[in-house]
Amino acid sequence: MNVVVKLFAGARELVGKDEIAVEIGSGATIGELREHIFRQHAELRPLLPHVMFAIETTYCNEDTPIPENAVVACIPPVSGG
Amino acid sequence: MNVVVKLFAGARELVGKDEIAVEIGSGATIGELREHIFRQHAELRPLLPHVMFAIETTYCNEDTPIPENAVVACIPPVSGG
Amino acid sequence: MIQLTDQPIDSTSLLAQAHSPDAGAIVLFLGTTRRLTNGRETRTLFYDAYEEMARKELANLEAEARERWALTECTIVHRLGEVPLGESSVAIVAASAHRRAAFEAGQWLIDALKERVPIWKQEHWADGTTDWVHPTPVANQEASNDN
Amino acid sequence: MIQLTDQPIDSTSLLAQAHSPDAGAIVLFLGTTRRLTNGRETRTLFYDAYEEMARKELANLEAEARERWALTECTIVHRLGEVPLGESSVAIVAASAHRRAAFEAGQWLIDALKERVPIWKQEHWADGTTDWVHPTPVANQEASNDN
Repeated sequence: MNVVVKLFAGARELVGKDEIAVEIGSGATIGELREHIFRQHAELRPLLPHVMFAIETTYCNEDTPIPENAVVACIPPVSGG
Repeated sequence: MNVVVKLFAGARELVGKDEIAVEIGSGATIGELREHIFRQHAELRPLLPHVMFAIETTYCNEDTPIPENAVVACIPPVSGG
Repeated sequence: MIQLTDQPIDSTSLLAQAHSPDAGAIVLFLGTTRRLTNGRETRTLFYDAYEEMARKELANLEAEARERWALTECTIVHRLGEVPLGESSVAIVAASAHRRAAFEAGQWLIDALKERVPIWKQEHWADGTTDWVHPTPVANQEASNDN
Repeated sequence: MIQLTDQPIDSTSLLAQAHSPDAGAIVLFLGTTRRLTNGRETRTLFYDAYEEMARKELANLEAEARERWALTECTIVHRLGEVPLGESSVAIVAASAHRRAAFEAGQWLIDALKERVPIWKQEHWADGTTDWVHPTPVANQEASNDN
Protein backbone atom coordinates (compact mmCIF):
# COMPACT_ATOMS: atom_id res chain seq x y z
CA MET A 1 0.00 0.00 0.00
CA ASN A 2 1.00 3.61 -0.46
CA VAL A 3 1.40 5.59 2.77
CA VAL A 4 1.56 9.39 2.68
CA VAL A 5 3.56 10.77 5.61
CA LYS A 6 3.12 14.43 6.67
CA LEU A 7 6.34 16.25 7.49
CA PHE A 8 6.83 19.21 9.86
CA ALA A 9 9.51 21.66 10.95
CA GLY A 10 13.04 20.30 10.60
CA ALA A 11 11.86 17.13 8.82
CA ARG A 12 10.04 19.19 6.20
CA GLU A 13 13.09 21.41 5.83
CA LEU A 14 15.46 18.45 5.36
CA VAL A 15 13.26 16.84 2.68
CA GLY A 16 12.07 20.10 1.12
CA LYS A 17 8.48 18.85 0.94
CA ASP A 18 5.30 18.83 3.13
CA GLU A 19 4.89 15.08 2.76
CA ILE A 20 6.48 11.95 1.33
CA ALA A 21 4.88 8.84 -0.15
CA VAL A 22 6.20 5.46 1.00
CA GLU A 23 5.32 2.15 -0.72
CA ILE A 24 5.04 -0.48 2.01
CA GLY A 25 3.45 -3.91 2.55
CA SER A 26 -0.20 -4.02 3.59
CA GLY A 27 -0.48 -4.11 7.39
CA ALA A 28 3.10 -2.90 7.90
CA THR A 29 3.95 -1.36 11.27
CA ILE A 30 5.28 2.08 12.19
CA GLY A 31 8.66 0.43 12.83
CA GLU A 32 8.73 -0.90 9.28
CA LEU A 33 7.71 2.52 7.97
CA ARG A 34 10.63 4.08 9.89
CA GLU A 35 13.03 1.58 8.26
CA HIS A 36 11.68 2.32 4.78
CA ILE A 37 12.08 6.04 5.32
CA PHE A 38 15.60 5.48 6.63
CA ARG A 39 16.54 3.65 3.43
CA GLN A 40 14.79 5.96 0.98
CA HIS A 41 15.49 9.39 2.58
CA ALA A 42 19.13 9.69 3.59
CA GLU A 43 18.55 13.40 4.31
CA LEU A 44 16.24 12.46 7.22
CA ARG A 45 18.69 10.05 8.89
CA PRO A 46 20.08 12.49 11.50
CA LEU A 47 16.58 13.34 12.77
CA LEU A 48 14.80 10.00 12.22
CA PRO A 49 15.92 8.23 15.44
CA HIS A 50 14.28 11.05 17.44
CA VAL A 51 10.93 11.38 15.64
CA MET A 52 7.60 10.00 16.82
CA PHE A 53 4.83 8.97 14.45
CA ALA A 54 1.12 9.69 14.74
CA ILE A 55 -1.75 7.91 13.05
CA GLU A 56 -4.94 9.98 12.74
CA THR A 57 -3.46 12.59 15.15
CA THR A 58 -2.64 10.01 17.85
CA TYR A 59 0.91 9.13 18.89
CA CYS A 60 1.67 5.47 18.26
CA ASN A 61 4.31 2.81 18.97
CA GLU A 62 6.77 1.01 16.71
CA ASP A 63 4.56 -2.08 16.56
CA THR A 64 1.32 -0.26 15.69
CA PRO A 65 0.06 -1.53 12.30
CA ILE A 66 -0.77 1.17 9.76
CA PRO A 67 -4.38 1.00 8.48
CA GLU A 68 -5.10 1.44 4.77
CA ASN A 69 -5.49 5.15 3.82
CA ALA A 70 -4.46 6.32 7.30
CA VAL A 71 -3.22 9.87 7.87
CA VAL A 72 0.34 9.33 9.13
CA ALA A 73 2.50 12.15 10.49
CA CYS A 74 6.19 12.32 11.32
CA ILE A 75 6.58 14.32 14.57
CA PRO A 76 10.11 15.60 15.24
CA PRO A 77 10.88 16.47 18.89
CA VAL A 78 8.47 19.26 19.79
CA SER A 79 9.55 22.71 20.96
CA GLY A 80 6.38 24.68 21.62
CA GLY A 81 5.84 26.88 24.64
CA MET B 1 9.07 54.33 81.32
CA ASN B 2 5.81 54.66 79.41
CA VAL B 3 5.53 52.44 76.32
CA VAL B 4 2.82 53.08 73.74
CA VAL B 5 1.84 49.88 71.92
CA LYS B 6 0.06 50.07 68.56
CA LEU B 7 -2.84 47.64 68.10
CA PHE B 8 -4.18 46.17 64.85
CA ALA B 9 -7.05 44.04 63.57
CA GLY B 10 -8.43 41.64 66.21
CA ALA B 11 -6.28 43.14 68.98
CA ARG B 12 -7.61 46.61 68.26
CA GLU B 13 -11.15 45.23 68.15
CA LEU B 14 -10.78 43.43 71.50
CA VAL B 15 -9.43 46.54 73.24
CA GLY B 16 -11.54 49.05 71.33
CA LYS B 17 -8.56 51.37 70.85
CA ASP B 18 -5.72 51.95 68.32
CA GLU B 19 -3.06 51.82 71.03
CA ILE B 20 -2.50 51.19 74.72
CA ALA B 21 -0.02 52.78 77.12
CA VAL B 22 1.96 50.46 79.42
CA GLU B 23 4.07 51.67 82.37
CA ILE B 24 7.11 49.43 82.59
CA GLY B 25 10.62 49.52 84.09
CA SER B 26 13.39 51.19 82.05
CA GLY B 27 15.15 48.62 79.83
CA ALA B 28 12.34 46.08 80.17
CA THR B 29 12.13 43.36 77.49
CA ILE B 30 9.35 42.43 75.10
CA GLY B 31 8.66 39.39 77.31
CA GLU B 32 8.08 41.66 80.29
CA LEU B 33 5.85 43.89 78.17
CA ARG B 34 3.79 40.84 77.20
CA GLU B 35 3.34 39.93 80.89
CA HIS B 36 2.26 43.48 81.78
CA ILE B 37 -0.29 43.51 78.97
CA PHE B 38 -1.54 40.07 80.09
CA ARG B 39 -2.20 41.38 83.61
CA GLN B 40 -3.67 44.76 82.60
CA HIS B 41 -5.77 43.77 79.56
CA ALA B 42 -7.79 40.65 80.26
CA GLU B 43 -9.67 41.19 76.97
CA LEU B 44 -6.42 40.49 75.03
CA ARG B 45 -5.63 37.20 76.81
CA PRO B 46 -7.08 34.83 74.16
CA LEU B 47 -4.99 36.45 71.40
CA LEU B 48 -1.86 37.42 73.34
CA PRO B 49 -0.04 34.05 73.22
CA HIS B 50 -0.15 34.22 69.41
CA VAL B 51 0.96 37.83 68.82
CA MET B 52 4.43 38.99 67.78
CA PHE B 53 5.87 42.36 68.72
CA ALA B 54 7.76 44.78 66.50
CA ILE B 55 10.06 47.61 67.56
CA GLU B 56 10.47 50.36 64.95
CA THR B 57 8.76 48.10 62.35
CA THR B 58 11.12 45.17 62.98
CA TYR B 59 9.96 41.85 64.47
CA CYS B 60 11.73 41.11 67.74
CA ASN B 61 12.21 38.35 70.33
CA GLU B 62 11.00 37.99 73.91
CA ASP B 63 14.39 39.03 75.27
CA THR B 64 14.80 42.17 73.14
CA PRO B 65 15.05 45.22 75.44
CA ILE B 66 12.70 48.08 74.60
CA PRO B 67 14.50 51.38 73.98
CA GLU B 68 13.17 54.62 75.46
CA ASN B 69 10.50 56.25 73.20
CA ALA B 70 10.48 53.26 70.82
CA VAL B 71 7.52 52.66 68.48
CA VAL B 72 6.22 49.27 69.62
CA ALA B 73 3.53 47.35 67.74
CA CYS B 74 1.48 44.31 68.67
CA ILE B 75 1.20 42.07 65.57
CA PRO B 76 -1.56 39.44 65.72
CA PRO B 77 -1.16 36.46 63.36
CA VAL B 78 -1.20 37.94 59.85
CA SER B 79 -3.72 37.01 57.16
CA GLY B 80 -2.84 39.06 54.09
CA GLY B 81 -2.76 37.64 50.59
CA MET C 1 8.37 47.06 42.81
CA ILE C 2 6.10 46.89 45.85
CA GLN C 3 2.89 48.77 46.47
CA LEU C 4 0.00 49.09 48.90
CA THR C 5 -3.11 50.56 47.33
CA ASP C 6 -6.79 51.15 48.09
CA GLN C 7 -7.63 50.96 44.39
CA PRO C 8 -8.44 47.88 42.25
CA ILE C 9 -5.23 46.15 41.11
CA ASP C 10 -4.42 46.74 37.43
CA SER C 11 -2.83 43.42 36.47
CA THR C 12 -2.63 44.45 32.81
CA SER C 13 -0.18 47.24 33.55
CA LEU C 14 1.81 45.00 35.95
CA LEU C 15 2.19 42.45 33.13
CA ALA C 16 3.11 45.14 30.63
CA GLN C 17 6.01 46.16 32.88
CA ALA C 18 7.22 42.54 33.04
CA HIS C 19 7.37 42.00 29.27
CA SER C 20 10.97 42.37 28.19
CA PRO C 21 13.38 40.77 25.70
CA ASP C 22 15.35 39.54 28.74
CA ALA C 23 12.41 37.60 30.17
CA GLY C 24 11.40 34.21 28.81
CA ALA C 25 8.80 33.40 31.45
CA ILE C 26 6.34 35.59 33.32
CA VAL C 27 4.27 34.23 36.22
CA LEU C 28 1.39 36.29 37.62
CA PHE C 29 -0.40 35.22 40.80
CA LEU C 30 -3.69 36.83 41.82
CA GLY C 31 -5.32 36.16 45.18
CA THR C 32 -9.03 36.88 44.87
CA THR C 33 -12.01 37.09 47.21
CA ARG C 34 -13.90 33.79 47.17
CA ARG C 35 -17.58 33.41 47.99
CA LEU C 36 -17.52 30.10 49.85
CA THR C 37 -15.27 28.94 52.71
CA ASN C 38 -16.20 25.50 54.02
CA GLY C 39 -19.77 26.12 52.93
CA ARG C 40 -20.00 29.50 54.67
CA GLU C 41 -20.76 32.50 52.48
CA THR C 42 -18.60 35.62 52.38
CA ARG C 43 -20.29 38.93 51.51
CA THR C 44 -17.04 40.87 51.20
CA LEU C 45 -13.53 41.17 52.67
CA PHE C 46 -11.72 44.14 54.21
CA TYR C 47 -7.93 44.34 54.57
CA ASP C 48 -6.03 46.38 57.14
CA ALA C 49 -2.27 46.82 57.46
CA TYR C 50 0.44 48.25 59.65
CA GLU C 51 1.33 50.16 56.52
CA GLU C 52 4.82 51.41 57.34
CA MET C 53 5.97 47.96 58.43
CA ALA C 54 4.10 46.13 55.66
CA ARG C 55 5.92 48.23 53.05
CA LYS C 56 9.24 47.38 54.69
CA GLU C 57 8.46 43.65 54.83
CA LEU C 58 7.28 43.62 51.20
CA ALA C 59 10.51 45.35 50.16
CA ASN C 60 12.46 42.71 52.12
CA LEU C 61 10.57 39.96 50.26
CA GLU C 62 11.38 41.54 46.89
CA ALA C 63 15.06 41.88 47.82
CA GLU C 64 15.26 38.29 49.09
CA ALA C 65 13.54 36.90 45.97
CA ARG C 66 15.88 38.85 43.69
CA GLU C 67 18.82 37.41 45.62
CA ARG C 68 17.56 33.82 45.39
CA TRP C 69 16.41 33.85 41.77
CA ALA C 70 17.61 35.70 38.65
CA LEU C 71 14.47 37.79 38.14
CA THR C 72 14.00 40.36 35.41
CA GLU C 73 10.91 41.65 37.25
CA CYS C 74 9.52 41.18 40.76
CA THR C 75 6.32 42.95 41.74
CA ILE C 76 4.11 42.65 44.80
CA VAL C 77 0.93 44.73 45.09
CA HIS C 78 -1.51 44.38 47.99
CA ARG C 79 -4.88 46.10 48.07
CA LEU C 80 -6.25 47.47 51.38
CA GLY C 81 -9.78 48.35 52.42
CA GLU C 82 -12.69 46.51 50.85
CA VAL C 83 -11.97 43.83 48.24
CA PRO C 84 -15.31 42.63 46.81
CA LEU C 85 -16.04 39.07 45.64
CA GLY C 86 -14.04 38.01 42.59
CA GLU C 87 -11.62 40.95 42.85
CA SER C 88 -7.90 40.67 43.68
CA SER C 89 -6.44 41.48 47.08
CA VAL C 90 -2.89 40.66 46.00
CA ALA C 91 -0.92 40.44 42.76
CA ILE C 92 2.56 39.00 42.39
CA VAL C 93 4.60 39.06 39.19
CA ALA C 94 7.85 37.13 38.84
CA ALA C 95 9.66 37.17 35.49
CA SER C 96 12.87 35.37 34.57
CA ALA C 97 14.77 33.97 31.61
CA HIS C 98 13.45 30.49 32.50
CA ARG C 99 10.11 29.32 33.85
CA ARG C 100 11.38 27.33 36.84
CA ALA C 101 12.71 30.47 38.56
CA ALA C 102 9.56 32.46 37.78
CA PHE C 103 7.25 29.78 39.21
CA GLU C 104 9.42 29.15 42.28
CA ALA C 105 9.78 32.84 43.08
CA GLY C 106 6.04 33.48 42.61
CA GLN C 107 5.09 30.67 44.97
CA TRP C 108 7.69 31.60 47.54
CA LEU C 109 6.62 35.26 47.50
CA ILE C 110 2.95 34.57 48.20
CA ASP C 111 3.80 31.96 50.86
CA ALA C 112 6.22 34.33 52.61
CA LEU C 113 3.82 37.27 52.34
CA LYS C 114 1.16 35.23 54.13
CA GLU C 115 3.62 34.41 56.93
CA ARG C 116 5.36 37.70 57.54
CA VAL C 117 3.70 40.82 56.21
CA PRO C 118 1.53 42.68 58.78
CA ILE C 119 -1.71 42.71 56.81
CA TRP C 120 -4.99 41.31 58.14
CA LYS C 121 -8.25 40.38 56.53
CA GLN C 122 -11.67 40.84 58.07
CA GLU C 123 -14.41 38.48 56.95
CA HIS C 124 -17.80 40.06 56.37
CA TRP C 125 -20.06 37.02 56.28
CA ALA C 126 -23.34 36.95 54.39
CA ASP C 127 -25.11 36.45 57.75
CA GLY C 128 -24.00 39.93 58.85
CA THR C 129 -21.26 38.93 61.31
CA THR C 130 -17.60 39.88 60.97
CA ASP C 131 -14.33 38.18 62.01
CA TRP C 132 -10.76 39.33 61.97
CA VAL C 133 -8.76 36.41 60.61
CA HIS C 134 -5.79 35.38 62.80
CA PRO C 135 -4.55 31.94 61.77
CA THR C 136 -3.03 30.02 64.67
CA PRO C 137 -1.32 26.60 64.56
CA VAL C 138 -4.46 24.93 65.90
CA ALA C 139 -6.94 26.77 63.67
CA ASN C 140 -7.64 25.33 60.25
CA GLN C 141 -6.44 27.97 57.82
CA GLU C 142 -9.07 26.87 55.34
CA ALA C 143 -11.65 28.06 57.82
CA SER C 144 -10.77 31.58 56.68
CA ASN C 145 -11.02 32.88 53.13
CA ASP C 146 -7.49 31.71 52.35
CA ASN C 147 -6.47 31.07 48.77
CA MET D 1 -10.53 26.63 26.85
CA ILE D 2 -7.79 25.95 24.33
CA GLN D 3 -6.83 28.02 21.32
CA LEU D 4 -4.27 28.28 18.52
CA THR D 5 -4.01 31.79 17.11
CA ASP D 6 -1.83 33.82 14.76
CA GLN D 7 -2.70 37.01 16.66
CA PRO D 8 -1.01 38.53 19.75
CA ILE D 9 -2.28 36.86 22.93
CA ASP D 10 -4.67 39.06 24.93
CA SER D 11 -3.80 38.05 28.49
CA THR D 12 -6.12 40.73 29.93
CA SER D 13 -9.20 39.03 28.52
CA LEU D 14 -7.94 35.58 29.55
CA LEU D 15 -7.59 36.87 33.13
CA ALA D 16 -11.00 38.52 33.03
CA GLN D 17 -12.55 35.15 32.20
CA ALA D 18 -10.78 33.56 35.18
CA HIS D 19 -12.04 36.05 37.78
CA SER D 20 -14.95 34.46 39.61
CA PRO D 21 -16.37 34.30 43.15
CA ASP D 22 -15.50 30.58 43.10
CA ALA D 23 -11.79 31.20 42.46
CA GLY D 24 -9.44 32.24 45.26
CA ALA D 25 -6.22 31.96 43.26
CA ILE D 26 -5.41 32.67 39.62
CA VAL D 27 -2.04 31.77 38.11
CA LEU D 28 -1.09 33.08 34.67
CA PHE D 29 2.02 31.82 32.89
CA LEU D 30 3.36 33.61 29.82
CA GLY D 31 6.20 32.18 27.74
CA THR D 32 7.86 35.04 25.88
CA THR D 33 10.51 35.43 23.18
CA ARG D 34 13.86 36.12 24.79
CA ARG D 35 16.72 37.97 23.11
CA LEU D 36 19.68 35.99 24.43
CA THR D 37 20.26 32.22 24.56
CA ASN D 38 23.70 31.28 25.91
CA GLY D 39 25.02 34.59 24.63
CA ARG D 40 23.59 34.12 21.13
CA GLU D 41 21.14 36.75 19.92
CA THR D 42 17.66 35.93 18.61
CA ARG D 43 16.13 38.28 16.06
CA THR D 44 12.69 36.68 16.16
CA LEU D 45 10.93 33.30 16.53
CA PHE D 46 8.45 31.50 14.29
CA TYR D 47 6.13 28.74 15.50
CA ASP D 48 4.64 26.00 13.34
CA ALA D 49 2.17 23.29 14.37
CA TYR D 50 0.43 20.16 13.19
CA GLU D 51 -2.68 22.14 14.00
CA GLU D 52 -5.33 19.43 14.03
CA MET D 53 -3.26 17.24 16.34
CA ALA D 54 -2.02 20.16 18.48
CA ARG D 55 -5.63 21.17 19.20
CA LYS D 56 -6.42 17.61 20.23
CA GLU D 57 -3.37 17.34 22.49
CA LEU D 58 -4.11 20.73 24.10
CA ALA D 59 -7.69 19.62 24.77
CA ASN D 60 -6.30 16.42 26.34
CA LEU D 61 -4.05 18.52 28.60
CA GLU D 62 -6.99 20.67 29.72
CA ALA D 63 -9.09 17.58 30.45
CA GLU D 64 -6.27 15.88 32.37
CA ALA D 65 -5.56 19.01 34.44
CA ARG D 66 -9.25 19.42 35.29
CA GLU D 67 -9.29 15.80 36.42
CA ARG D 68 -6.18 16.15 38.60
CA TRP D 69 -6.99 19.52 40.18
CA ALA D 70 -10.24 21.28 41.12
CA LEU D 71 -9.93 24.15 38.65
CA THR D 72 -12.51 26.89 38.16
CA GLU D 73 -10.72 27.87 34.93
CA CYS D 74 -8.12 26.22 32.71
CA THR D 75 -6.94 28.02 29.59
CA ILE D 76 -4.13 27.28 27.14
CA VAL D 77 -3.47 29.59 24.20
CA HIS D 78 -0.54 29.11 21.81
CA ARG D 79 0.40 31.65 19.18
CA LEU D 80 1.66 30.45 15.76
CA GLY D 81 3.67 32.25 13.09
CA GLU D 82 6.06 35.01 14.10
CA VAL D 83 6.35 35.90 17.80
CA PRO D 84 8.63 38.96 18.10
CA LEU D 85 11.01 39.65 21.02
CA GLY D 86 9.23 40.28 24.33
CA GLU D 87 5.87 38.98 23.06
CA SER D 88 4.12 35.85 24.30
CA SER D 89 4.08 32.57 22.40
CA VAL D 90 2.00 30.78 25.02
CA ALA D 91 -0.39 31.73 27.83
CA ILE D 92 -1.69 29.38 30.49
CA VAL D 93 -4.30 30.31 33.10
CA ALA D 94 -5.14 28.00 36.02
CA ALA D 95 -7.64 29.16 38.62
CA SER D 96 -8.76 27.33 41.74
CA ALA D 97 -10.20 27.91 45.20
CA HIS D 98 -6.68 27.53 46.64
CA ARG D 99 -3.28 28.61 45.34
CA ARG D 100 -1.50 25.27 45.58
CA ALA D 101 -3.73 23.70 42.92
CA ALA D 102 -3.46 26.75 40.65
CA PHE D 103 0.36 26.80 40.80
CA GLU D 104 0.70 23.03 40.40
CA ALA D 105 -1.69 22.89 37.45
CA GLY D 106 -0.02 25.87 35.75
CA GLN D 107 3.43 24.30 36.03
CA TRP D 108 2.25 20.88 34.97
CA LEU D 109 0.43 22.30 31.92
CA ILE D 110 3.44 24.16 30.53
CA ASP D 111 5.76 21.20 31.23
CA ALA D 112 3.38 18.75 29.54
CA LEU D 113 2.76 21.11 26.61
CA LYS D 114 6.50 21.24 25.96
CA GLU D 115 6.70 17.44 25.95
CA ARG D 116 3.66 16.42 23.94
CA VAL D 117 2.04 19.07 21.80
CA PRO D 118 3.17 19.03 18.13
CA ILE D 119 4.32 22.65 17.91
CA TRP D 120 7.83 23.65 16.83
CA LYS D 121 9.80 26.83 17.08
CA GLN D 122 12.22 28.13 14.48
CA GLU D 123 15.03 30.35 15.68
CA HIS D 124 15.82 33.33 13.49
CA TRP D 125 19.20 34.38 14.80
CA ALA D 126 20.51 37.93 14.60
CA ASP D 127 23.31 36.64 12.33
CA GLY D 128 20.72 35.75 9.66
CA THR D 129 20.73 31.95 10.09
CA THR D 130 17.69 29.90 11.10
CA ASP D 131 17.25 26.64 13.05
CA TRP D 132 14.26 24.46 13.73
CA VAL D 133 14.47 23.54 17.40
CA HIS D 134 14.24 19.79 18.07
CA PRO D 135 15.37 19.07 21.63
CA THR D 136 16.94 15.62 21.99
CA PRO D 137 18.16 13.93 25.18
CA VAL D 138 21.76 14.78 24.32
CA ALA D 139 21.13 18.39 23.29
CA ASN D 140 21.14 21.03 26.00
CA GLN D 141 17.61 22.44 25.97
CA GLU D 142 18.96 25.78 27.09
CA ALA D 143 20.76 25.96 23.77
CA SER D 144 17.36 26.82 22.28
CA ASN D 145 15.18 29.77 23.24
CA ASP D 146 13.47 27.73 25.94
CA ASN D 147 11.83 29.48 28.86
